[in-house]
Amino acid sequence: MSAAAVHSLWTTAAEPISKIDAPKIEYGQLSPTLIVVGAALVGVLIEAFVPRKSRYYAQVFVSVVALCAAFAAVVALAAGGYGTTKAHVAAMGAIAVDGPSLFLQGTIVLAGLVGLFTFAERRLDPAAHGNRVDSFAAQAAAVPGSDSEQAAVKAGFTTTEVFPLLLFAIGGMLIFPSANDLLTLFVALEVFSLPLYLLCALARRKRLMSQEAAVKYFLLGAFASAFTLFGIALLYGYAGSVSYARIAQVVDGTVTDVDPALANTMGNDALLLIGGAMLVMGLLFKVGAVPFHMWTPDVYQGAPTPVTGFMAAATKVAAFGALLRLLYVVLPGLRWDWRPVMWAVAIITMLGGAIVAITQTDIKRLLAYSSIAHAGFILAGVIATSKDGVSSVLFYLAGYSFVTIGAFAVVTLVRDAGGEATHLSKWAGLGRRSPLVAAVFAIFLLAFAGIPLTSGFAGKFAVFKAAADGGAVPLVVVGVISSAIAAFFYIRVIVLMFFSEPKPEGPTVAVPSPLTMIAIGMGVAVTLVLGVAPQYFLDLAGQAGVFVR
Amino acid sequence: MNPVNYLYLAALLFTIGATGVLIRRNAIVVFMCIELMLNACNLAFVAFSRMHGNLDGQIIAFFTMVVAAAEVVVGLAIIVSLFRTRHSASVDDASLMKL
Amino acid sequence: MSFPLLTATAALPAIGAVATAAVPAARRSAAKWLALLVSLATLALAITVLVRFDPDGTRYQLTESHAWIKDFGVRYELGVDGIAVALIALTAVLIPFIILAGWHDADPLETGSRRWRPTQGFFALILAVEAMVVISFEATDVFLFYIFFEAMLIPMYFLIGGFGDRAHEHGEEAAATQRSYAAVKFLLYNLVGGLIMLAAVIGLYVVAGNFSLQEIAQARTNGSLHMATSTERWLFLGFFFAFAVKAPLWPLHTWLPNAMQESTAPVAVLITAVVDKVGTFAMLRFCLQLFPEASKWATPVILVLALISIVYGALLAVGQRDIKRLVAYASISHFGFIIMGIFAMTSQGQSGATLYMVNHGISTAALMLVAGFLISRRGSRLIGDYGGVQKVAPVLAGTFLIGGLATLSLPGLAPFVSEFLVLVGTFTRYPAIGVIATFGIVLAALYVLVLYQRTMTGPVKPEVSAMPDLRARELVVVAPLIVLLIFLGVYPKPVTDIVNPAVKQTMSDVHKSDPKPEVEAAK
Amino acid sequence: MENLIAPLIAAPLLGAAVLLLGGRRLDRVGHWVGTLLSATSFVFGLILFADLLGKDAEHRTLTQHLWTWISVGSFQADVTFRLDQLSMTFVLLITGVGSLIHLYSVGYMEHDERRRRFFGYLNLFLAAMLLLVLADNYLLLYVGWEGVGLASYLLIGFWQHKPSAATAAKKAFLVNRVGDMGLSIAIMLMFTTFGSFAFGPVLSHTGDTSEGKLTAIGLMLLLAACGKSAQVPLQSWLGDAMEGPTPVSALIHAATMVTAGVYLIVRSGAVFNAAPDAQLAVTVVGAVTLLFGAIVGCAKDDIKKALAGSTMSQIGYMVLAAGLGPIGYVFAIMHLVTHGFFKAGLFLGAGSVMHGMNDEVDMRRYGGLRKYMPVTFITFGLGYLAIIGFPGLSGFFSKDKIIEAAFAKGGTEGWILGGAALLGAAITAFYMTRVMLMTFFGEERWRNQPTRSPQAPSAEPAAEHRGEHAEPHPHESPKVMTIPMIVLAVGSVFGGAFFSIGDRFLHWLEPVTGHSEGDSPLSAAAVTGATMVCLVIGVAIAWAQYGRKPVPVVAPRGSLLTRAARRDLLQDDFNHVVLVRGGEHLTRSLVYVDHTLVDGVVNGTAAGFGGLSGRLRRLQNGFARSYAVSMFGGAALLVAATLLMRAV
Repeated sequence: MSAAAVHSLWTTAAEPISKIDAPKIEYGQLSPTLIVVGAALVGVLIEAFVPRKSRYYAQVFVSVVALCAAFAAVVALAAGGYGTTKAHVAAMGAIAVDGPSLFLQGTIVLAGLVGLFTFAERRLDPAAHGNRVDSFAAQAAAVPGSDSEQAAVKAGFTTTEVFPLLLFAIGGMLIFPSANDLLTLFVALEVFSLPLYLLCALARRKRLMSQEAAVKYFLLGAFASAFTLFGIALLYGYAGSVSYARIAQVVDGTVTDVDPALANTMGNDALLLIGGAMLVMGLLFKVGAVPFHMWTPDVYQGAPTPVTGFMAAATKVAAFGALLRLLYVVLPGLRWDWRPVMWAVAIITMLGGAIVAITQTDIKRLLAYSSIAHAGFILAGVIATSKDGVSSVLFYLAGYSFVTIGAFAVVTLVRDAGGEATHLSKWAGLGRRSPLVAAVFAIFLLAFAGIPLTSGFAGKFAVFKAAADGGAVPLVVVGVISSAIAAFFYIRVIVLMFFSEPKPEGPTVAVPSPLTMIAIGMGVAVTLVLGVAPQYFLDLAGQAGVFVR
Repeated sequence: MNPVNYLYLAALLFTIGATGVLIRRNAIVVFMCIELMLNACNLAFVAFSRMHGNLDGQIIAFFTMVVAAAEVVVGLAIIVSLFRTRHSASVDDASLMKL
Repeated sequence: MSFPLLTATAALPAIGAVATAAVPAARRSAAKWLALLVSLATLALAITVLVRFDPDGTRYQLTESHAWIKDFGVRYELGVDGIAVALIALTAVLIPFIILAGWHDADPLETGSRRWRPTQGFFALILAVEAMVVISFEATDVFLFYIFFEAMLIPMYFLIGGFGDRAHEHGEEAAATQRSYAAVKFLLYNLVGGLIMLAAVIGLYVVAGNFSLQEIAQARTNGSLHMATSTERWLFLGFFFAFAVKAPLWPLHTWLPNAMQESTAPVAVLITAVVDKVGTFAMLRFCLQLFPEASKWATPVILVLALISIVYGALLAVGQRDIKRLVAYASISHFGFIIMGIFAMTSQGQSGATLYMVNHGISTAALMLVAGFLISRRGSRLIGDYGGVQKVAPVLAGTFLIGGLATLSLPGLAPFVSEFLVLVGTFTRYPAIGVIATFGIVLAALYVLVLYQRTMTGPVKPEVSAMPDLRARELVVVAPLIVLLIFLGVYPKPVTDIVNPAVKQTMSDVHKSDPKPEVEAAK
Repeated sequence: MENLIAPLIAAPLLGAAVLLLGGRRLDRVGHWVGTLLSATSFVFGLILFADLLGKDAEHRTLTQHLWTWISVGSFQADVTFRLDQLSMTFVLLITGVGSLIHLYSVGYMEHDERRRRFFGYLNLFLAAMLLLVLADNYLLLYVGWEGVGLASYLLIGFWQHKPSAATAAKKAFLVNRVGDMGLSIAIMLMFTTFGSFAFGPVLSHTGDTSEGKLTAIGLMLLLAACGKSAQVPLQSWLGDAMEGPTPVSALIHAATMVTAGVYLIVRSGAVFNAAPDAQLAVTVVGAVTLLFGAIVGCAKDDIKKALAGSTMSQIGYMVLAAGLGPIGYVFAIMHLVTHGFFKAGLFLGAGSVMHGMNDEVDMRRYGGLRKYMPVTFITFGLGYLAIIGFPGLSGFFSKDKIIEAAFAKGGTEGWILGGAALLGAAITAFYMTRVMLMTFFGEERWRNQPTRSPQAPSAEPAAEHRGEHAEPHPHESPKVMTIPMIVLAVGSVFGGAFFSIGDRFLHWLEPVTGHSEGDSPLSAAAVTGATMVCLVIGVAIAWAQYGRKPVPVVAPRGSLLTRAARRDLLQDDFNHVVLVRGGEHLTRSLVYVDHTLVDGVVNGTAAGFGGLSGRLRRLQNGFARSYAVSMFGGAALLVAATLLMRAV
């Protein structure tokens, strides 16, 4: 390393501090995130100061208000043209305020709101010692089955911390897709991951499974984020900066002021490629793409169902948002390197998810695998690398998230003595006992299967169309085949519900409070609206299809 | 000394950490290995920032430490509760859910 | 913008379906009557369509067009040509009879929850199917067609899997499992077909940029839209596969016997007489219009497959021990004729094929519904369990025989006209195939007469000795069908007049004209 | 006047509709309604006949266009009727004989509770048969063609509770369908060749096309004729068809329907004239069948089956004649008419005998019946004389002419065909004499013989009245049955003479069929002489066998030929082994294939995915570390692949 370089380094360090000017933050444009995170902090304070009895109401109130406000803010920004004309990079290059981020933030906030309703549901579990309880542990710290737990239950404790945790997670998710430099990306990743790890561990029933899910999710998540971080490091090494724009320029070759000495000491394309790959891998883990999917079924099964629903929906949205931005803004120059690889990933994800799902016997695991298959479909759209690709993915995500939350909300309703009856055999003849619930669930399944007149079909069509336009015809064919395979197991469930005789000691269907009803109703509504009259939302996604650079 | 060597070291540490995650049973140890990987990243960041002659990397390193700390909090909470439930911190014991 | 007649024709049964489903559990008969009335009203609308349609007018009439999904290039475009009108009429005519025939098929035996309303569901689903079938006959937008072509599967699926024959040789439990097997098989076959078609639909969009049948066809003719030969062929195959599954064409047929065997007779009729027609109709409308060259390219293979279907289906029908399976295989044979007629690419062939769709609908309905009445009396589908029925129930036997004679296309009954047209149409261009296909008429006679002999003639079996003859309701179902069969057999002009111009159009789409006779002897 | 053609068909059709839809309330009058309507149709026929006679020979063709039936592109089928001398002849035969047999049936079916429906079917048959002969194009003819097939199916199987009857009916329809296949293919050929299948265009343009085409058409028409007229190789159904009530056998399977094939060939004369090979085929079929039927007729003990064999053979004569071309057409038709008289008479006689013998059909259990049923004896006897061609009776004229014509064909063909015809005459004489002797002469073998009717006991409810196992009390049949027999007897006596004196029939038919005198190597006299000789020989042998010696009640084993003949010369056995068995095996194996192969592939695929799923599933073994391994591996692959992409 040359002396000059050393000298310059020292002098830079010796610059007087006064040169650093105060950062300029556009609070208005970051308001959605700020509102949510602020509310989360309020929630923490509530936990600290509000008496136990009224915490639940306070928390729910704050969260609902916050999320509504956040959504309003998103709408306002979009209306203000920040999604299209005024799209730009805010917070000194840390956050991009543009179409995709606003669309995704809107989706996430809404999904979060619906998820919140399922969190707040307290009618399903039979009242313990006269106080109504939700699906979260009375006292997470208490050992399952121990006296302390008994006491906690008797005292009617509930883990109201879930609400701030949820808000934190949402906050992180709001930043994730709009992060405009790798550091923000990483921090956001952790900010929404850590609360989720905790939430997974908080189930009221089947706590062992819940804790196991949390451990697996946490260890694997941390493992993956380590890769992400190393990837970031390498990219930083390659470009000398972590800002998307900067890296993109270096990749394009528009900027070449990387230290030439450095350039020839190591093949920095290797840095770029390896770093990119590891970074992408971290995101693929979050979206649950094969072969980084293996946490999904276990975690989905073990986590409290409301958490599963929220996680399945919102995490996918956020992660795909980030992936899109990464691939479209940072690495478009590498298109020809990553496209084939992503092809492969998409293909094995679609097929793997669909095939393994065939033999599942637990409804939550089934949905988990189905979500993997869907990740594959969405990847097909991501690969299109066209404006259509972006908007189709956005549309798909919007539709998919609500169907997912709705589906898991239905799962919370079907219960027997041991809590939720998630084993498929128990769903036999559900259609006879309570046709309405069965019908609703059937609608969700059909949407998953992509039957016309449901959001699933519109989304699938949009994605495949974009892919085919992008010349990925084989991908479309595989997608079609795997949706055929997938159809098989969705239909299996429907058969089970409607055509098989109800078991005498089968589960009962709990009558939920309006909260869950809203969640489910929302799911049905979105399914049908996006299925029958998707044009408005397609337009929305279409306008939102451009990233700011 | 050529800072590139630090990178090699970082890569090495990272690999060691990853390997540890793959082969060790005790959740705590696994977790430590992950921390090791994070530290490897930090080393890389610092090394790169020195090469590029800008401070981004070093700042990122601080961020990473904070994040890692937060991770420790959450992680230990989870692992400890698991341990108290099962009286074992082996990740292999936690395999109720499979197939 | 006049009154949207076509939309109304499709919407009415749809609304009716919702209304029927909403009828409270206690008011079963109300639901039945409601469904019947709706279907009759729909029939009225269909007749108005028939009247308002001018055979010599423009190709597509009563058209409606509204923007729908701009981003997919999808418009809500309806319009009917002669072929569609004929088939809509067929559908609208058959549904009331199907409803009437299934009057008691869905009366619940066991009491599920208070909210379990099989009867309402049954009739609602039938109406839903009608709505979707009608609109897919009307759609002139490929995407619109595709949507209902697929969506149709869902109600059909519940009809097959949810409602079966009352008595069953192996008890209700086994029946349920077999039913759901049949239903799933039906759904998966058609879904796979549909999904492969989806790929082709997307491909079509990539190539053409929109889905309007007329625009694409126009662009193809005036050359502004060029398709690479291979592309066209792949797309054609994608479409054709789906239609061939639906039709069904050998070797994609095995779902049909299961489905028809397990479902109640009215539903079986719904499948083979109404829903499957969408497949053959779509071949005529979409395959030929969108991919004329590819269609001609594929013709030889398709003709051979159709030929196999004809002979193979008939032979298997001979070998069946189950009445409904027999009818199912007979239908497969008949669909072979239809497809053969379509791809013979002669006006006789295609008019014959269209006519065949109508006639086969009616004749199968007659045969299958009477068979259903028979089965409901004895509680068995096995041919061997019957014998000497004509002695105790002469009217039933008589109507059954007429249905059978129609199925073997006896001259004087409607199916003869269409079958002969198809044969002639094929013969004029492919003599060998025409001749082999003619063997089908012998085999048809074989399976029909064997069926009749085993069930109706011979000494009276004790089990059937107390069998009542057709009841009033059942007569009301059968008699009109038989009248139709005879009328269209003696005077098919009303249908042919509507169909011929449309067929002429299709022929010009594929740039084909009838071969000239060797000697111009016609006066 | 042509407007009377439609009513001609409509009357019996109306009858069929009324009787079949009318329901039980018509049970008491139904049979009279049916008879009346068929008679009406006969009257219409006579009126039209008179009208034709009024015109001069060249303008004796009436056509009536009702409506356009099918019209697609150049495919044009009209519902148009054509009444010329040929069809007129058939109309009179059909309606005349038909009405008589209706009348006869009134008595014969008296005790059957389904008599109304029987008459409905009879009327349906008349309508279809009339349509067949009056159609102006082949497609419309085809309608009648299958219509009579249907009627015959219904009537053969009229006693459906008898499995044998049901089977016979099915067999008849199926064999006919094979023939119909030929007809439909012929029609298609005509359409592709002439662009039409109406008699006019087709028959007037035979000159404009290749002989090959015409030969093909001709052969297909022949196939059709074989089916309908029970000619070898499609003759097997006729014997079993005797399961039907006797009047049916008389009307459909003797007088009218089975002769439709002859009508078809004669009607299509123009085609055959231009296709010698096809003609040859026709003559061969005719010759073979006339011998085949005759031989079968010799061996049968069932009186109806014996007569059936004879029918087959007589039609063989007609077909032979028709195959000879213009030389033979007229005589074919003439023989057809006379045969219509005497064969119908014979069958009615047989029916009358059965009526008096508790439905016993086995001639070995008859004998000496002449004094118990004189009218039957006399009418039957006259019919007998007519058929064997006793000089002066109708059979003599018509058959003699055919034999002449056969020789007139000239060349070796001529000799062979003529010889066959002569031989046939001899055999005819033999088996008819045999029938006559066994039935009406000899000792009364039915004495103390409880009847065991081969048909199911309750076959004809008439039997039930007379109590089953008692010894039969032969008695004459009621007037309503005997009168038709008498009338037909008269016809069979004088018909031939009436037609031949002054070649009336020839001149009547010539304008349609054309006629040419062949140059026979033998003089007419010689042929007649030869025929007489054969006749005498035949009668003599029969007398020697059945007249002098008593007839054993139990049939002797008989020679190989006899045994073969009893089994229709093993033709049925052949069918059974080759077609029925083979077919069964084919279908059964196909069912298997469909289940295991076609369906199996699909189910197999599904199962395959299931298995794959099951296997992949095991990877999800619940151990977090193995998940980590897959992630690590995945990451490695991802990196490697990305680098690889750049490398290549």
